[in-house]
This record gives sequence, structure tokens and C-alpha cells, in this order.
Amino acid sequence: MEQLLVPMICKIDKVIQETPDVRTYRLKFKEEGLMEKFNWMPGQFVEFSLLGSGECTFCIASSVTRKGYFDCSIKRAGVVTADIHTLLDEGDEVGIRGPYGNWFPLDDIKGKNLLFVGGGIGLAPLRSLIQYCIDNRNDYKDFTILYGARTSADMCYKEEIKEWQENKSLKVILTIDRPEESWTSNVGVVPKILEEVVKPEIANTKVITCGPPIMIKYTIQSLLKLGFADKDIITTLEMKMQCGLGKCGRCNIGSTYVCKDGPVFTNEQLKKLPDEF
Amino acid sequence: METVTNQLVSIEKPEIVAPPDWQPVIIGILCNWCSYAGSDLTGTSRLQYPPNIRIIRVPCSSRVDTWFLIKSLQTTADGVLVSGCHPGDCHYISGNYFARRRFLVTKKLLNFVGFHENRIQFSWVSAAEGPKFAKVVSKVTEDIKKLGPLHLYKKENFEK
Amino acid sequence: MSVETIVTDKAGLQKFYEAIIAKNETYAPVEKFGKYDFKLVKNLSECDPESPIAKTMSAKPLFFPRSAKIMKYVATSAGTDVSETDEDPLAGKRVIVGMKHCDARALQVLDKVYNWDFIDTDYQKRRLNTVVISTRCDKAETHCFCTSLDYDVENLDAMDVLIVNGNDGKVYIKSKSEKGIEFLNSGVTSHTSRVTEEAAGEELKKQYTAFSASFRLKMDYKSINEKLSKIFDTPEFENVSSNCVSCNTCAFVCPTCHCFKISDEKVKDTGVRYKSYDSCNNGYFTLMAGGHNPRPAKYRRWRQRAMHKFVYYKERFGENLCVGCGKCTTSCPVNISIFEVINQVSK
Amino acid sequence: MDYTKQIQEIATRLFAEDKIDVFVGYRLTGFDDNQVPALIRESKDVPLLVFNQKSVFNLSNYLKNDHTRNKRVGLVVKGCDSRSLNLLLTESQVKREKLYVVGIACEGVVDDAGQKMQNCLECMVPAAVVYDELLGEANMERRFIINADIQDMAAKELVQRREYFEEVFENCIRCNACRHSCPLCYCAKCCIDQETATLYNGANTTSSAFHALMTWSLHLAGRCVDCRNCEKACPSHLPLHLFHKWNERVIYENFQEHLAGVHEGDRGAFYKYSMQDPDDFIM
Repeated sequence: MEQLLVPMICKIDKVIQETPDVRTYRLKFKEEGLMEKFNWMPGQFVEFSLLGSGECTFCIASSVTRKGYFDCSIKRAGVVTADIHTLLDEGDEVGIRGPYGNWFPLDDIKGKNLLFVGGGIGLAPLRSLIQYCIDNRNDYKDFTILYGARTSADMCYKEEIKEWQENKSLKVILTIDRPEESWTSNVGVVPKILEEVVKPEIANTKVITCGPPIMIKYTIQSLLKLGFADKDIITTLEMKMQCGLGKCGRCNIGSTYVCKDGPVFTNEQLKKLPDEF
Repeated sequence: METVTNQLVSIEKPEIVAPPDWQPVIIGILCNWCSYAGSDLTGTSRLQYPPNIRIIRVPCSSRVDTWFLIKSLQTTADGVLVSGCHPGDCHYISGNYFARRRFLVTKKLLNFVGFHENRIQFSWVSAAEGPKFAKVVSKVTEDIKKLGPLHLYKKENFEK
Repeated sequence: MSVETIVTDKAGLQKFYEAIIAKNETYAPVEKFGKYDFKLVKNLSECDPESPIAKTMSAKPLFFPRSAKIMKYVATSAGTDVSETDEDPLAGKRVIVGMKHCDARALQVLDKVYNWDFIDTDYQKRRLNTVVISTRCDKAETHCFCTSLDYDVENLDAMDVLIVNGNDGKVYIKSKSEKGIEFLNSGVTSHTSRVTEEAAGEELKKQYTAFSASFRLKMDYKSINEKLSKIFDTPEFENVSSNCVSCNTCAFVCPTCHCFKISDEKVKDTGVRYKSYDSCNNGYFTLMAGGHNPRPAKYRRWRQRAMHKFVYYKERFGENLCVGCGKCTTSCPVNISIFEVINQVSK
Repeated sequence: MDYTKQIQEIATRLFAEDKIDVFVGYRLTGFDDNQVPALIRESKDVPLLVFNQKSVFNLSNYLKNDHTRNKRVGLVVKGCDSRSLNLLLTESQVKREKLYVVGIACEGVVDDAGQKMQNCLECMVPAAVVYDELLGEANMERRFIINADIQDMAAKELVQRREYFEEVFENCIRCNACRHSCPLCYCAKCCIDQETATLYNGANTTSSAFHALMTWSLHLAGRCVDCRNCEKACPSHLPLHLFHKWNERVIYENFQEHLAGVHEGDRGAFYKYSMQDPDDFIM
């Protein structure tokens, strides 16, 4: 297995400072021709290694339909991510292994209304799917994005959200937790806005949600209250991983390996798992 | 048949032979208020001392955690010199008294597990003792030159 | 496949071992500080193939090393260069003597996880190039319970060559696989007194009956599997885990525990990435960078360990992740017995 | 040395008077005469408690346990255990008023083979020094006997010592059981734990074992009470006491006969100093 754990070298093409503690790294493979062969589905993740500091798991935040690069959005949270933020800049090289894991059920959501519920850095895995769906817009019906962050400064992908807002075929609803002076949009936590402002259509709708664990918990609760079926709620789980290959045992929840059977689960599947995530 | 060699071997591990142009690397951890100023004075008064020492400045000799010494010996150093204020002169009143206890135990323990006792040395050098600092560094360098290169538990070996 | 059985005596067995060590790269239990660990040996006097099971570390590190190098790298401002590490020292043709049945069985259990989905080629190669010679114990030790688990200890086929010390004073050397037959014919034994399956069979059976009668611990693994899978939320886990000191010894000596971590060791620009053992009893095992920990309390980690061994692995791969060797119990500083604990929890 | 009855009586009384939430003692494993630490929460479990010469593990380790934190705890301590308890009290890890300590005047415990443990043969403080109640005779004083194997080791040549300890570090598997079973290692983030290590990230190499064991034993120098929990926990059976006993000896000889945790309020050797400390090794 040792050679499966050896990463490929990527060059950082661009660094985008999304919020004070989130940066998006746009990566390209150093070796010619590898980028074309690197195919991933929305929802999959890669193992990102800063050689010398360690390895971390990040989802790919861009869609395979946007060719020639892929994005990883990284929040400064622990030891390695702090090193990534302080040490890495444009032109530096990092190691990438992947893509691993399963992906959003693209066949299931075809022809359905889509509701994306994201919170904070949780928009990153959704962004991959949102981009994918925008690029295949005709396959889907109504398209709603609800995105919440603690403050307006903590919103990721501000430029892209502006683009989405200008796109007439999408409905974008933004919210922040506490009122701010120059903020004209909604104020309140995501589940509250979901119930009071979005009021989604229940029938024929798939909800894809990601965010901090506590947000996911309450969002799912209010979605169920609104009448969504368990199988229509799709989320991606966060678990500590080291190998991504279904060997190291860290991401075990019951007999499920999040790195192989996940990270994308429907609420129906989640209910069967022991409460350890 | 016995061949007489003048080759320098590591005292702890006689199978390790020093390369002909070998020069020891000594990490000098100096307290900011006395020894570092003392080394400064050595420089300004144009006194020669061996260039083998790499100086690290710390606020006080009691800032020197025991693993600073272990880490030094495990990475580049062939020897370590820790230097602080004379007893009673500590800028923080009693820092060097605490340091003194730790140093003795560290030195003895490392000696116990197989390091030569001269690998770790200590000195009290005040800000006015420029010549003494030059003398201390010369003596430590001489001592460690006699011991040969240190090849114990080096991190860069990546063994096993 | 023809099965060969060689009959010899104690002295013949010693000669057999000597021949193996002389002709092959041989790993055997070597005593150090009062415990035995499998090491490369040059002659029989260094090692003891009949080491007591309680004091012997498992042979797992020969297949899944305590620290394996993944890669070497040089990372400078000019660029990054990743190189494969030196040749795997464990990948060559080799023989392991002095293994016990539980140890051999553990390899069978580990095969499942390593050959699942992404195939661990290094592990596979090490398995393929190794001739496993396993000795059947004569007597169960205090904490052994291998006969109570879901494998047939008597007819276990996890090893290539089986050695049984018969009650009649004779030693039976039996090949259990193609590799074993090939090995026995490679000139390691000069004995020609080969007996038929039937003749040896009776004596082997007698030895096994005596052996299995010596077990103190007996349980019904099926009911344990079933009961444990239903009692995830039982408060009993909190009781049984209360005296655990979370020292992780159990996971490090376990022949089937296979969790690992990946870490970087760096000096200046060069570094090595290692894959080394880890234990689910560590508080930080699942701790994520944001501070979220799915298993913050000790009893949750304990439950994960017990359930992984007797429920999750069974669900996923059809085997218990426990071979009943009792190594965790003998090395536990506070004498917690996994056998007692699972029986108490599923009472 | 069998105080089973007395301890059971005390525990029953404490539960009856509602003085404690949990009682930490020993119970039998259920099949042999080895013992498991028991955290008793209800008076109905009290009859499980035992105490005899097989009660080896230092129970003050459990004061850093989830099950005892912020609770009123009854605790059985032998001489060495009480010294580590004393240090935990001095270092503000536990509150004295939350503890009810049953001290034992210990006559020495035995290992698995039935031999008296080596640390008991050279024990200097056999009777508990912190207690609410003492079982046995308090006036037991013994000499400071310098460990024979320490003396042998120190008498060896430098190269021989290096060879011996190289083997020790080679056989270390970096499981950190020593650190987890030590009653005095209570840091939430430890400098030798794999994920929080300072120099090594936990790869199992000889040099990382050297780093871990040296740093660890120096952090315990002047605090180690020689209870040998670490040696009991070590799956490789490494002679970890060599480091600790050597340090204890150096400290005893050089720092005014300092012995860790013997007097109330007495801190570890590195947390105090004296003008008489040796100075001759410093230039």
C-alpha cells in the first residue's frame, strides 16, 4: 500500500483569500498530461499534503466541468492547515492523492428541484456540485442556494456568489447570524431562514446540505419538520481520515468507512449509523 | 598486523570515523542578559574564538528546556554549550538556580545512556567577561574535537 | 493437493529448525528484556521457536511494520522531489518459524481488510513471499480463548507448515498448502519417514482433544456477536471501561489491530513520510482540527474497539477481528480482560 | 498484608455517610489472584474490594480519569502511591477536600511470579504519607538502597552503556503506554504523544524512542515516585526504571536528599533550588 500513499506533486496556480481564515488554493498537476487524466465527481475529496507538515483531507471545491485546474478551500483550523496558510503561496508545490470517496448521486437528482443549504466553509463541497449543475443547467429544474455564515466577512466565494446572483436561472438566498450595518439580506441562523424565508417546495426536491456539525443537525431537523423525506436529504460528513483508502480505520462509523462509503450520505443512510459523527 | 591510524573516531561509537576535514558543530544557547552580552563583548574587543559555535539567544538560562539539549544533539550538534549569568546575577532573580539543577540531571542522565559527559557543557559568563567567553568556547571546542563526531540517535538517519 | 506429513522426534525438530535457518532468511522469536519479538536470526541458539505465547509479541510487524516508510522527499524552493523509499526489507523470500495458530489466523483476518477495494500490494507481496510455520500449542494459557472463536483451530489452513508435538513424544510436521509442500521438498528436511494422512490423523486428533480441553475460557461467539450488535447504547460500556487507563498497549500488541497514522519526519529540506501504528483508544484518534471529536469520552472509544472487533468487522468482512490470543490481557497494566468485558457487556 | 476487611468497612461507611461518589480500590479479576482496579459507585459493589500484596497498580492514576474528575473520591494508597498523590495535590491537580484517602502502611507488593517487587525491596517510604485513615503500623522506615542494576550499569564503560541503551531504544515501540499509565503524567497535550509531539510526529524509530523516553524521564525527574506503573504497562518490558532510579539517585545525592512527594507541599526537585546545589560542573 505504501506506493498508494505517495502523493502526486501539484503546483499552486492561484491563492484566493476568501475570508480572514479561509483560502482557496487553485491547483494544477506539475507533470504534463496528468491534469487531463485527473477526473473527479462532485463530492469527492483529496488528500492534500504539505510535505514536512503532514496530510489533510479536503474536498474538491470546483467542478470537473471547469477544465484545467481544481480548487481546495482550506480553513485555518489545526496544525497542518495553519502551516498551509503561512507557508504556501502561488508557485509552491504540494502533494495530492485522490480523488477518493463517493459522490453526490447525480442520477438521482437529475430532473429534480435542487435546494442547496450551506453554512460557512461547508459551501466548498456544495460548490463543486453547484458548478457542475450550472454547467448542465438543463438537466435540473428549480435551483435554490441558501448560504449562511457567521458574519458577512466570513462568506466564502464572494465573487462567485455575485455571479450566481446575477444568473437569472438561480435563486440565491444569503443570511448571516447577527445583524450588520451594511447588510441588506436576511439575518438569522440557517434553519430559521429555511423555514421562514425559503419555504421550499417539498415534492420533487432534493436538498443537499453541508456545514458545521451543529448546523447540519438543526437543518436536518427543520427539513424533516417541513416534510422532506429522509432519502431526499443529502449531506456530506466530516471525519478524521488518514489514508482515504479504507484501511487506517479512523473514519469508521460502525461498519461504514466514511472514506469509501461516504462522505456523501442521505439522511436515510445516516439514521442507520451509530451516533458517532 | 596492526595499522596505526591517526584517524579520529567517535568516542561513543568507535566504528564511526571522522572525515579528515571534520569540524565539530557546537550549539551555544546563551542567556540574553549575561552570556549573550558577553559574547558580544568578545566580538567587539576583537578576541578570537573558534567558529564552530552556533549561537542561540534565549531570555534566561532557565528557559532552556531539557529537550532543547536533546534536540540539538539529535539534529546537527556534536556538542552543546549552555551559558547563563553567574549565580546571584540572574536578571530574573533566580532563573539560573533552577537551570543549574536541570543541567546537572540532564548531563548525568545523558552520560548514563552513553553520551560522553563533555558533549554537554555549561558555563557562567557575565556581560563583562568577554575573554572568559572566548576561553570557554575554545575549551568546549577542544574537548569536543577530541571526542569525535556524534552519531547517536540522529534524526536524519531515518533508520528502521 | 497432496498433503505430506513427516514424523520425527524432538531432536529431529531441532535439526529441522537448524536446516531452515541455514538455508533461508528466517524470522523467529528472539528474547530481549524478558519478552520475545520476531527477528531475523542466523542460528538456532539465538531464538526460541517454542516461546510462551503470553510473552511473545505477534508476528504482525513482519507484514505490517510498526513504522513503514512511504516515501522520501526533498522540498526546496526550487521544487519538490518525491522518491520511493529503498527496497522493502520485508518483501524478500523468507520463513517465519515459531508462530502460533492465533498469530497465523490473524494474517488470514488481516487479508480481508488489506485486499478490500484498494489492494495493499506491499502487504500482499510480503504474504506471498513468506512461508509461515506454525506450532500448535500443547496447552492453553490463562487468557487464551482461540477455540471459542469463529475458526476451526484444529484444521486451520492459515499456515503453510504445521508442527504438532504429539502426546506420544513424536513431532508431526505437516504441509498445509502448495507453498508448504514446495518448502518441505526444498531440502530442509532429510527425514524420509513420511506417514499417510490417516496414520498421523489420529495422533493429531488426540493432541487437539487434550489441547482444547485445557481451555479455561469458553464462550459462544455467535451470541456475543448478536447481543453486542444490539446494545450500542448500553451504560455497561461506561462501567467496564472505567478502570482502563487508555495506555493503548492492547492495540499495539494485538495481532489483528490495523489502524495506522501517517506522519512526516523532516530535517531541513528532506523528510520521510511514515505509516505507523495507532490506537483507537487515544483521545485524539478522531479529533478533528476544528475541535470536533466524535468520540470524546473514554467509554465511546472503548466501545468502538470492542464493537469493531466483534460486530463491525464481522458485518463488513465476515470475521471476528479477534483471534483469542489473549495478548492484550497479558500486557494490560491493570489486567483488564477483553474476554471478561465482552461477556459482561453482553450478559 | 491483607486489609480487605478494613477497606470494605471504610467504603461502606463512606457510602453510608454520603461522603464519596466513587471509591477507587482493587478487586479480583475473577479467575486468578491478580487484581483489577475497581471504581465502585454504589455500596452494593463494596464487597468486591480487596487489598493484599497483589494490589500493585498505583491508583492515583485514576484521579485524572473522566470518572473521578470533579467527584468526591475515596482512594486506597500505598506508600509510593501516596507520594504521587502528594505531588498531584501540590501541583493543584486534585483538591484535598474532595478526597478521602485510605493510607496503607505497605509491606511490599509482589509481581506476577510471586516475587517481591524490586522497588519494594528498596522502598524508602513504605507507609502512606497522605491519609485520612492509616491501616497498619506507621513507623516503618527503610534505607535508601541504591539499586544494584543501576550500580552495575553506571560501572560499565561508556561504549557498553551506549550499546545497552541503544537496544532499549530499538525495542521501544512508541505506544506511549508508559506515559499514559504514569500517575504524574497528566498533561492534556503531551510532548511525546504522537499527535502533539514536539520533535517527532510519532514514527517508531530508534531516535524518536530516544527522544521520547529521555524527554519523558527528564520531565519526571525529581517527581517520579518509583511506583513502576510504566514498567508494568510496557509491552516490550523495557527497563524504564533505570532512567528514573538513576535520576532519583543523582537528585538524592546532589540536592539535599530530595525525595519526591514525601512531605506535604513539597514540589518536584526542578521547581525549587538551593544555594548549596553543586556548581563544580559549570565552567
